[in-house]
Amino acid sequence: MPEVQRMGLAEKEQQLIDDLNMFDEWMDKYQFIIDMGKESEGLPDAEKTDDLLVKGCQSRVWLKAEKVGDVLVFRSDSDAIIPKGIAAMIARLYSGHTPEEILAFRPTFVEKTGLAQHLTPTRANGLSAILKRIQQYALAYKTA
Amino acid sequence: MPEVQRMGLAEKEQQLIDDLNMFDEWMDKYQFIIDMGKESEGLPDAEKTDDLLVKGCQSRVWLKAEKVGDVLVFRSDSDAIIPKGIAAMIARLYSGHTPEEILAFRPTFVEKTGLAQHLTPTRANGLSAILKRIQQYALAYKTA
Amino acid sequence: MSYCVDISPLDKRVECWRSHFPQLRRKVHGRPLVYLDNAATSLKPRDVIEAVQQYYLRDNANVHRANHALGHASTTVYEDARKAVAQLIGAAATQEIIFTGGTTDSINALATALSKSYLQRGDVVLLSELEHHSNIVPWLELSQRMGIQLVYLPIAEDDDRVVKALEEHIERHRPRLLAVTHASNLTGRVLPIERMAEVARQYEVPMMVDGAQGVVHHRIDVAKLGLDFYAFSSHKLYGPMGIGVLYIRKKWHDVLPPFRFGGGMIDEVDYQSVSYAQAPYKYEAGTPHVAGAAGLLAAVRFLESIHWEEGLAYEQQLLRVAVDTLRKVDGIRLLGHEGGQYDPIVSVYAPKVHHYDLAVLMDQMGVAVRAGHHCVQPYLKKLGLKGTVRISLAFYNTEEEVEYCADALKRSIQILTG
Amino acid sequence: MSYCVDISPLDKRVECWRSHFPQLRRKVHGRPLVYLDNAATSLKPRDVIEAVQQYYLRDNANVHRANHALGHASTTVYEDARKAVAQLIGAAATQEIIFTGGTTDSINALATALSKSYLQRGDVVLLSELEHHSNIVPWLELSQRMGIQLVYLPIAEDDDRVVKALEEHIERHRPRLLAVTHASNLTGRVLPIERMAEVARQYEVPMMVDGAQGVVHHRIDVAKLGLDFYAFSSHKLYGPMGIGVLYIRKKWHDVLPPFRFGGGMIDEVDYQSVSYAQAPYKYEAGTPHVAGAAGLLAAVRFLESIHWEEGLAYEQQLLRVAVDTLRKVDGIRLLGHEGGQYDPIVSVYAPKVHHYDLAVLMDQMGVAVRAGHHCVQPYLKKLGLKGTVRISLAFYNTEEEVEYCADALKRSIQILTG
Ligand SMILES: Cc1ncc(COP(=O)(O)O)c(C=O)c1O
Ligand SMILES: Cc1ncc(COP(=O)(O)O)c(C=O)c1O
Repeated sequence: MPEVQRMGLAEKEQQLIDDLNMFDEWMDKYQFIIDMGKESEGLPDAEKTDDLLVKGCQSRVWLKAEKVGDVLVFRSDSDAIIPKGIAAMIARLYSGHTPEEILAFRPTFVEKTGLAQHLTPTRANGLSAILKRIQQYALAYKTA
Repeated sequence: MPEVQRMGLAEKEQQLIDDLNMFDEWMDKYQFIIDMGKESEGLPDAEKTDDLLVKGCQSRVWLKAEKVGDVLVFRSDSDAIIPKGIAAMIARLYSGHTPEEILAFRPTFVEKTGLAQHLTPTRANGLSAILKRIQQYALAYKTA
Repeated sequence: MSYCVDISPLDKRVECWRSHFPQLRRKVHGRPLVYLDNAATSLKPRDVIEAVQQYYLRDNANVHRANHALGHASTTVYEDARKAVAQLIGAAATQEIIFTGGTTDSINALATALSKSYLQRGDVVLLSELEHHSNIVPWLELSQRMGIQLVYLPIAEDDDRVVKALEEHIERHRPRLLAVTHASNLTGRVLPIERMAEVARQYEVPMMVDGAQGVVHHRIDVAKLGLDFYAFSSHKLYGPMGIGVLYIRKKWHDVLPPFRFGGGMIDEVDYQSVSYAQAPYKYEAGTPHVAGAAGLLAAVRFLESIHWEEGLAYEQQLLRVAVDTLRKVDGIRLLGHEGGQYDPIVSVYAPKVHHYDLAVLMDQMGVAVRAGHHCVQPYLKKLGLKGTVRISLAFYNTEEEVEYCADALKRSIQILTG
Repeated sequence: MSYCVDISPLDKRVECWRSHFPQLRRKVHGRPLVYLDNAATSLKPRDVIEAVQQYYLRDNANVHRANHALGHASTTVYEDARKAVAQLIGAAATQEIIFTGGTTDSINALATALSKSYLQRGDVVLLSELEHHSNIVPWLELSQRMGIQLVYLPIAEDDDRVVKALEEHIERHRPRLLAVTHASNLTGRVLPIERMAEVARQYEVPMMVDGAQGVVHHRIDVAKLGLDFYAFSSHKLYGPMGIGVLYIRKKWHDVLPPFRFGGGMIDEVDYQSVSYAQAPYKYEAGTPHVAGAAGLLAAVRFLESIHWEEGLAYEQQLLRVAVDTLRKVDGIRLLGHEGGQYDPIVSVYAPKVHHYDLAVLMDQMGVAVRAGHHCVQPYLKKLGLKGTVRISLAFYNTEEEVEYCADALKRSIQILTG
């Protein structure tokens, strides 16, 4: 599979940053995220099990990882649309990369896109909880 | 006995106020109080029982009341000298008066002499605790 | 001291009230702050902020047995605060006011002390069905640990039915304690606590009231009502954080043991024995939050200075506007506000939209509301809901803010469903 | 940010440190304040006062599940404070830091939680003989209520003997918990807690340290020491009142149940069941004192900014001056300060004069000291004393102040005995 994967994580992240920073208006940025949420296939109800829930989000967010060949593929869902969009963006970013690549990668898009500021996290930051979960999956699949 | 009692409570209080306000210097005022304490006979150890302790003083203050004819006579002691002097002053003020007189009397010397401010009371103001105890004695002897 | 009292018409007076709350001049996300999360915590008037600041600048000291001028000043402000609170809620005696860390702390302290002195295995504690977690979980812990039973009183929109249900529940369950909220932080519903207290007295059931919301919107008189316990937080009553009150009626002072142990609450300590001081001190171990008390004192004085009653009446007027305006927003429903008495709190939900998404977008428009379960999960589950968006008002809010909020809600729903 | 660090000589640096504490410019009874009651509560640096003020002016909001900008800001400052405290005391993980109301609250919470999960009838808790009431009475209550036994470790001037006694006591009594103060608030004596922790670890006895005084005068590293619990108050550490810390080592998080119940600490609540959140939240019910956390964060930053180590070294230098000067005052005696390690606290007594009289007269001279039993009655009784006058120093005190204090003491004795 690695040959299919054309862009590195850093490159893909830059694209994500460019996409989000294109918008001058918060409204447009949110519209973009909401659209991402609406376009996301989500997970079938049967797959939305409690063990996939990301702790620390105010809405329920599920994140699932599967290994396809050498790389991980992430799928996600949420009962709220904005988290669903964000989770989808993050799932897309990390999908198609090996656990090693993921573990070696230090994401900066949260700060660079102002997402941290705009997504008013609670005490347990939902966004960072998702990112942490990604790392945990990568670790588990690497050692597995 | 009432004929012996020459001055009313208000008059005696005014004298006390004049005595204390004579001093410009806090040192002299305290010296006066300390001297009062030293001159006070106090109570014999056998009489310093726990039921006479005034609650709410930082040092131990005992206050005893006896009825002699129609009037009350107060005696007091303390293991610290400043409270001893103050208690003696108050005991002298109220001694020789009937329970009714005492109950009818609203003392003002605490404010007028600045004693309240200078005697840095704790949460349970020692001075007001002594005054309250005087009232309790008067009430008890009146109804007795 | 009096603030704003001679000003009319009303909107000018509201303007004046607002001028006392510095946070109202804040912008968020580049827009003027519209703060409608008052039930979570109120904004603080300048007098309160300054009282705290002045305390630290000038009088800061410990209170217990301080024989110096700062200690004296601290003790004075601390005990003045106690007096002011006693007066505010109509306590018969100053020593009935116990300072705690907040409502949650007050209720926990009470539950613990009652569990050691009064409640026994099998005893029933009667709560209402719309209690905040802080008035459920402390009792749940007792039920798990020592087998007391929890029974929940249903709360109808009609006060008569509530009172009738209370009588029935008391007859049926013979509770050893009635512990109910003064007003719901989720729906704003005000319980008929005067009438409930009457029933409780008649059946000789001790009564605790969670006043976290109630004390903010009512002139209460605990002595007249004959309440045994009343709990509230300073931070929702325009005072500082980290301090609250537990009113303990005097007749309980000999029954109820201390709930925290340490400095300041003892009469005498030996290595193997201890005797306790009198109330209120026996209930206040450790260094108290004197700066908090100084701020709470300032809050009470501030409320008196603006003729608080007028603020309370205005809140009710604002509530009617809010309910009317929100009812007109397509796609949402309101919890309650059909009949009974309500404090200025309105919870709404949009069946097709997640409350979290709504709050996030409204925040972008400068509107601070709260979304979630509001620590009232059991009742929400009963209604079949996961959460609501809660709009909670204070006397410094305006009709314009309420309308702006309704617009923001409308727009958010459009964005999310469009 | 760095304050005062490039300034020399030392007295100029102290001058600079002093300039950060507004209360030092205060007069009492017409005289400049000489504040030597630091062990009761410290003065607060301007940064702390302003952090609290700024919090209320700007970010004031509730933290739990706030989906708006103010709630975000509040949450951030609250969690930043947790991080800063974790770093300050060397906690291995941020969630080991639990915010409480203060030391007394921390120890009570711990005692309660241990009594429900770990301690059983007959178990021995080993304390030291010079504990503050706040580390005696919570355990005494357990001893009365559930029959745990309290044994007290004698504290010799010589550290070797303390460690030896600890070993003997552990061998003889097999305690289930060692709960000792880091330093005595009466005498200033610092216990050899590093070595004691080593012994405790060797015998597998969990160890709680009351750091109310210790944390103010030492760089502590709880992880390295292997402590299980560490308690302290913000208000003695130059931070605001009404907030404190209980460090709970991670391995206890699954053992130790919550100690307060209500909002913010649950995972899910039904009418008859509840599950709890993870630490630290499961230990923090109710609205926390966010303004206090903001101030505590500022206090920690302030201490870093002045290179706190230099302040700590200077305190020791000042202590030597104080001990030397006070030894020369006729008619008084010092408690301890003969051999072992001491924090800058000196208790004195005058056999012929009541400590209360001394403190009252010294106050008139502008000197704030504390007189009384200092919440250490059992140890004082052992010494045959009713009370002492306690002089407790901070890095913003000067040699001149210490000398003025000794003079005031001398004069007061003369007035009282003359
Ligand atoms: C050694 C010691 N432990 C506990 C305490 C209690 O601290 P707080 O009153 O802040 O709860 C103090 C302070 O008085 C102390 O000095
Ligand atoms: C009805 C009710 N009870 C209790 C509480 C708990 O108050 P606190 O968080 O100040 O302890 C609240 C506030 O959240 C409330 O609204």
